[in-house]
Amino acid sequence: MVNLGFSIGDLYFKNPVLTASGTFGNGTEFDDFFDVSRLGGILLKGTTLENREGNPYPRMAETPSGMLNSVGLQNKGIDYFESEIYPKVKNYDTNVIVNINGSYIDDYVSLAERINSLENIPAAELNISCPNVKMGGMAFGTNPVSAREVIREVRKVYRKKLIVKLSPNVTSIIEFARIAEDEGADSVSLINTLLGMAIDVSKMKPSLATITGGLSGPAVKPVALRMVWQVANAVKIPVIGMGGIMTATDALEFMLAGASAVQVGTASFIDPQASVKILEGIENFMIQKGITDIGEIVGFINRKSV
Amino acid sequence: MVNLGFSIGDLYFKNPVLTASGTFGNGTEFDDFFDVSRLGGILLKGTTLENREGNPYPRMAETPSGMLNSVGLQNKGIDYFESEIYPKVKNYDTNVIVNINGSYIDDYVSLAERINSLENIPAAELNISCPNVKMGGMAFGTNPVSAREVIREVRKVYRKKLIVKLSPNVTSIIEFARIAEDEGADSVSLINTLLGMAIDVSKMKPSLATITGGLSGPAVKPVALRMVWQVANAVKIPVIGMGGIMTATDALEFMLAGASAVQVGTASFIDPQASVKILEGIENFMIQKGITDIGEIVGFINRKSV
Amino acid sequence: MGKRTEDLIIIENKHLSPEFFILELSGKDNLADFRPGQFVQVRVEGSPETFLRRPISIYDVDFVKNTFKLFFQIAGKGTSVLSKLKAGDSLNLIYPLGTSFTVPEKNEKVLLVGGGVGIAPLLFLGKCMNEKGNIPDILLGFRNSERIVEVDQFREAGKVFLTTEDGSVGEKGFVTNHSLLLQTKYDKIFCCGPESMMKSVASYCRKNSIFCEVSLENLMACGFGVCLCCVADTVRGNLCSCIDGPVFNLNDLKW
Amino acid sequence: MGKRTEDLIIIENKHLSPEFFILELSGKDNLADFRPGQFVQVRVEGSPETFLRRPISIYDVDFVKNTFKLFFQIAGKGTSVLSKLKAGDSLNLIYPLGTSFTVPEKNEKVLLVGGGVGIAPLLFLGKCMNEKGNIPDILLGFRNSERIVEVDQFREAGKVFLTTEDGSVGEKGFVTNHSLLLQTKYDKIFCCGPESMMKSVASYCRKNSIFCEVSLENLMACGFGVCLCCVADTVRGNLCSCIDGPVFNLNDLKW
Ligand SMILES: Cc1cc2nc3c(=O)[nH]c(=O)nc-3n(C[C@H](O)[C@H](O)[C@H](O)COP(=O)(O)OP(=O)(O)OC[C@H]3O[C@@H](n4cnc5c(N)ncnc54)[C@H](O)[C@@H]3O)c2cc1C
Ligand SMILES: Cc1cc2nc3c(=O)[nH]c(=O)nc-3n(C[C@H](O)[C@H](O)[C@H](O)COP(=O)(O)OP(=O)(O)OC[C@H]3O[C@@H](n4cnc5c(N)ncnc54)[C@H](O)[C@@H]3O)c2cc1C
Ligand SMILES: Cc1cc2nc3c(=O)[nH]c(=O)nc-3n(C[C@H](O)[C@H](O)[C@H](O)COP(=O)(O)O)c2cc1C
Ligand SMILES: Cc1cc2nc3c(=O)[nH]c(=O)nc-3n(C[C@H](O)[C@H](O)[C@H](O)COP(=O)(O)O)c2cc1C
Ligand code: FES
Ligand code: FES
Repeated sequence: MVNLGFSIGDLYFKNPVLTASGTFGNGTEFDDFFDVSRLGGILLKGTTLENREGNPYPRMAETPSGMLNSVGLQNKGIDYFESEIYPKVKNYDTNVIVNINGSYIDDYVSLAERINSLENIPAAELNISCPNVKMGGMAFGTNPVSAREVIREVRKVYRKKLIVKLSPNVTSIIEFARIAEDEGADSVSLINTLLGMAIDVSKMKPSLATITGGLSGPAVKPVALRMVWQVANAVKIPVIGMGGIMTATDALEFMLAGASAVQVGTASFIDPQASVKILEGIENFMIQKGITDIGEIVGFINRKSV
Repeated sequence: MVNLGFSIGDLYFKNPVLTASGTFGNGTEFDDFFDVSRLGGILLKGTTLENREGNPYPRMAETPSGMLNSVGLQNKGIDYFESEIYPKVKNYDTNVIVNINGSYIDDYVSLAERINSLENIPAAELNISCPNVKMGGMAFGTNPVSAREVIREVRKVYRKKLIVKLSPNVTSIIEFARIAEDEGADSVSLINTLLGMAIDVSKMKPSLATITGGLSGPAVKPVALRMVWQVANAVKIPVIGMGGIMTATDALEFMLAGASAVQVGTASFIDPQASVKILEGIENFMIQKGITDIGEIVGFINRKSV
Repeated sequence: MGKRTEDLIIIENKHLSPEFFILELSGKDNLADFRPGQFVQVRVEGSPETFLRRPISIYDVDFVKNTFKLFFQIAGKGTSVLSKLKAGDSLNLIYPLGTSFTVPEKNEKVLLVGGGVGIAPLLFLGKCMNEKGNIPDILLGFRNSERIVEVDQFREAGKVFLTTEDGSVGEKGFVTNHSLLLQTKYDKIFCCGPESMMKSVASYCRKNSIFCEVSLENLMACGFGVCLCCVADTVRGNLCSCIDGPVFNLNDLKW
Repeated sequence: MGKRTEDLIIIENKHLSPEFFILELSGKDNLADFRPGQFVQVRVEGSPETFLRRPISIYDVDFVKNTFKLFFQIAGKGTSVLSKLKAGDSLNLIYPLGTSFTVPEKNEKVLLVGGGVGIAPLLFLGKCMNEKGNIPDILLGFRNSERIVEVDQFREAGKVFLTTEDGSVGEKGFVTNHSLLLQTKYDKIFCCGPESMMKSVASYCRKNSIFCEVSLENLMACGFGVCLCCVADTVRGNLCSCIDGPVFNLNDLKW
């Protein structure tokens, strides 16, 4: 049998296929389609302290090999999460990770404290890269000073594994990955969506109510892969790669470039079983190539003179 | 009849459809396919002072709705251009524009001086955004200090219309557009390619000899459109939009967002007549909508409360 | 059974007109859990322009043959590819999705109002009512006589009235101007069609305090409640039209 | 006539094996300008994975019927979609593209060497030679007996010799090990196939000072000389294999 496991510090993941926040609901929506516990981990939808209604409709536009969304972190807030969602997800036999968001640093900190005390949430993903909110979000993730500050403050209170989710809308993503590492993050995940836009030409107006939105799907894969490769060569903490992964081959591209694990996002909209099929595909690839440990794949192109 | 013309300063373009540098050869390659003089302008392939062999093969990878290239400015240099290419293109009845490149500021300046003296080249596009060269290129276009410097020095010697081609691989493209405007550029064009990467999983190695390359095609359109919209709202000089334009509808998206003109790039590889079909499509759209002047379309979504 | 994703075989693709089509699909599992108003998410293969699935209502279900139908109109690239599929081809679906109409009881006076391709979810609703012994009035609006389709099917489920925008068949004008609404006092109205039509039916129902359910056609990415793209603005905040809808009670909408 | 882009009608799509196909296309204009070694750029419709065109050699031309053929192997998504096309479907092409083989004169002793699907451009070359009264030897290499195709066509153009990697038909091993090359001293060798095969033929020719032209299969984006993606490393620097090739004289290559 092949070994698919990897670790972030002392947190073990049984395999490297996770789901991307905001594309996997609370996991329970997938119960009809497959056994969610088979995955290495699941990232729940972006959570904030308070209830949020998100942005006005329309929030979605299809683009060539991708989509734009401007959901804007709609969620019912941490109280609701604790009382209604946590009880349902805490018994999944996989790492259940909360994606935390805020408008101010204090919001992130308070939220991190709350998540910290939830026994069955072994890690939090600090989202400083949401392009769809007026305050916070990407503003933190595209400014090195505020990025450092929010990571530092959250790190002070959050004692479990801290994953920092990076924005691709920057000149040098390496800079931000290094800041996360410096400030004690246990891992970085990338990429969040690229800021994009679409116009409905027949109506002569923007397709999204917010005009701009976040681009995801296969269209972004080459950019995401490049960034993951850059970051994997710049930091020592594990890198979680995502952006347009639809198939096992896509996932393997990210791992060959240096990602220890991947997140499957938009693909789940098109095929709810995409993540578990990707997991199976990775396993098959390893069997075919006679690779027994997934670690041999991670960063392969950086080790070999290829 | 509809009016399709626009101007950059006192340089008139009979219509807003141009071709993107590096995707249209020297124009002459298209003579078999259509009358190149029908276009508003053509941008010839990236030119440098000296002969350049570009990067090693493989230089291309297909990606979802797009492609990566790492050509690296292969060209025969300005001497060859003057003696062999210029005589062939100078009589096109359209604006023939040279895309100028260098490793050092002096290269750009010397090249600009040479181009300046070519009577039938009414404009130059200053490429500070090529992601595929080790020196110069994108390094200028992603650093505000060196961007300013190279534009300033070229502006000192170049007396015709100067278009600055911006890199999308930055946190704020507005910053660079403003620098160009400040330093006396007559127009900005955007976007050049997004830095991307692909891996051949079966061979377990990068698809491109240079590992990273520039992403173009429909995949980048939402990002390009967003940037054009941002820049058009930030500067007063005309904005030339490009990135993934395949159809007239795509071109109209850019114009509605604020582009005075567009450049057609990768589309010409798939359909050599793409540019002229886009021109016809824009004309048809105007007739259908009863729009008599193309200027009514430019930036429409920014004027109306939509 | 719950939501499932499956490749189903096409039994027939009936061309009603250059614009309208009916795809009949062979069910795999039992279809007993299908409810009127629910929809399926269709994967369109072979089109570079359709990255996401396309939502289509369940038009008709044959529980005996274990087949069901989708009634659709060519709106763009996706539906145009669907229109070219042939018997024997397979189609990947996620189904059944969304909320359903509240099937009225026997002695309620009910009107079903459909406009254009929006008539789709109403046939199955009508048939479910018939099973309870209720025969609804059915008011169908079309742009013009050439676009009138499937009326005979609806006649089997209830008493059909027609309007066309140009008056070529039935009463002229929009459905809400139909004389039926002046003559009859309905207990319940169920409606699906263009938003402008649904909104005018809605305001008629509000004014006359009539129970009303509408089926929204918001843009969807996933169709099963995970992307939050398809929200409708309701009195309970933004709700997903794919799981809290597409059928909404008018009282819940901020219309 | 020059390069042109056109929709051509498929007359036949012949399935030679699960892997190999021959598409016959009806020419629009006169095909008199087609030269052996040239290729076409095929637009693959209906596949989200094929954004760029696919280069395929001109396999055979019938100047009387004004038709021509493409011989291809399923290598991935694009060729797999091509394999499903039917008579009557249309295919958009840019053609004719690239350089051609230098057709030898009557009394030159010539060998054509092809491997796998790389035999494609050699049939037309053989036929052009026949017209000059020259009958070449033709050495074709295949992986195994199941992959042997089109040999009868080649027999019409010259004397055919076969090799298979497993020795199931013809001589065992690679083409360059064939006894023919020991027995006969050729004036010219023309070659197309996998790069490793072409390189060993090339080194044989260099050693024996034999005129040699090879047809490269570099990755292409445009196919008509504007993207500069398809370069071959030559003694004159990087040259485009779509306009300065695909046929190169060995002396020009840095092999
Ligand atoms: C719950 C629900 C049930 C539906 N039932 C039916 C049905 O039974 N029969 C039928 O013909 N149509 C139905 N629709 C509409 C159908 O989904 C769209 O017509 C279809 O997605 C258009 O796809 P396309 O690729 O052909 O067009 P596109 O090229 O994508 O777009 C053409 C036009 O259709 C609109 N459109 C695109 N995607 C959607 C979408 N996901 N939802 C709504 N509008 C869209 C676009 O705004 C555009 O104006 C339903 C929609 C929903 C949300
Ligand atoms: C001048 C020229 C003439 C050719 N003539 C023929 C011919 O007559 N018959 C034939 O079957 N094939 C021919 N080929 C190869 C053919 O172009 C590729 O097999 C085809 O493009 C693969 O496309 P795909 O979508 O099926 O495979 P993909 O899924 O794109 O790729 C599958 C494999 O094919 C390779 N490939 C992809 N694109 C190209 C390309 N543009 N050129 C070369 N290899 C590629 C990939 O590296 C990959 O290993 C020729 C290539 C060139 C450059
Ligand atoms: C509809 C939608 C909602 C998203 N919401 C969140 C979110 O709440 N938090 C977050 O960190 N990322 C969010 N993302 C970004 C994804 O997690 C992921 O980073 C991105 O989509 C790229 O991966 P993909 O191309 O595989 O989808 C969202 C993406 C989409 C498409
Ligand atoms: C093969 C190739 C070569 C290119 N060479 C140049 C170049 O020499 N100079 C330049 O400014 N841009 C160059 N570009 C970038 C294009 O001009 C254009 O900015 C980019 O491709 C985005 O537009 P598109 O998506 O329409 O192709 C090149 C692009 C491609 C695909
Ligand atoms: S379409 Fe995704 S939540 Fe409704
Ligand atoms: S394929 Fe574009 S130059 Fe050869």
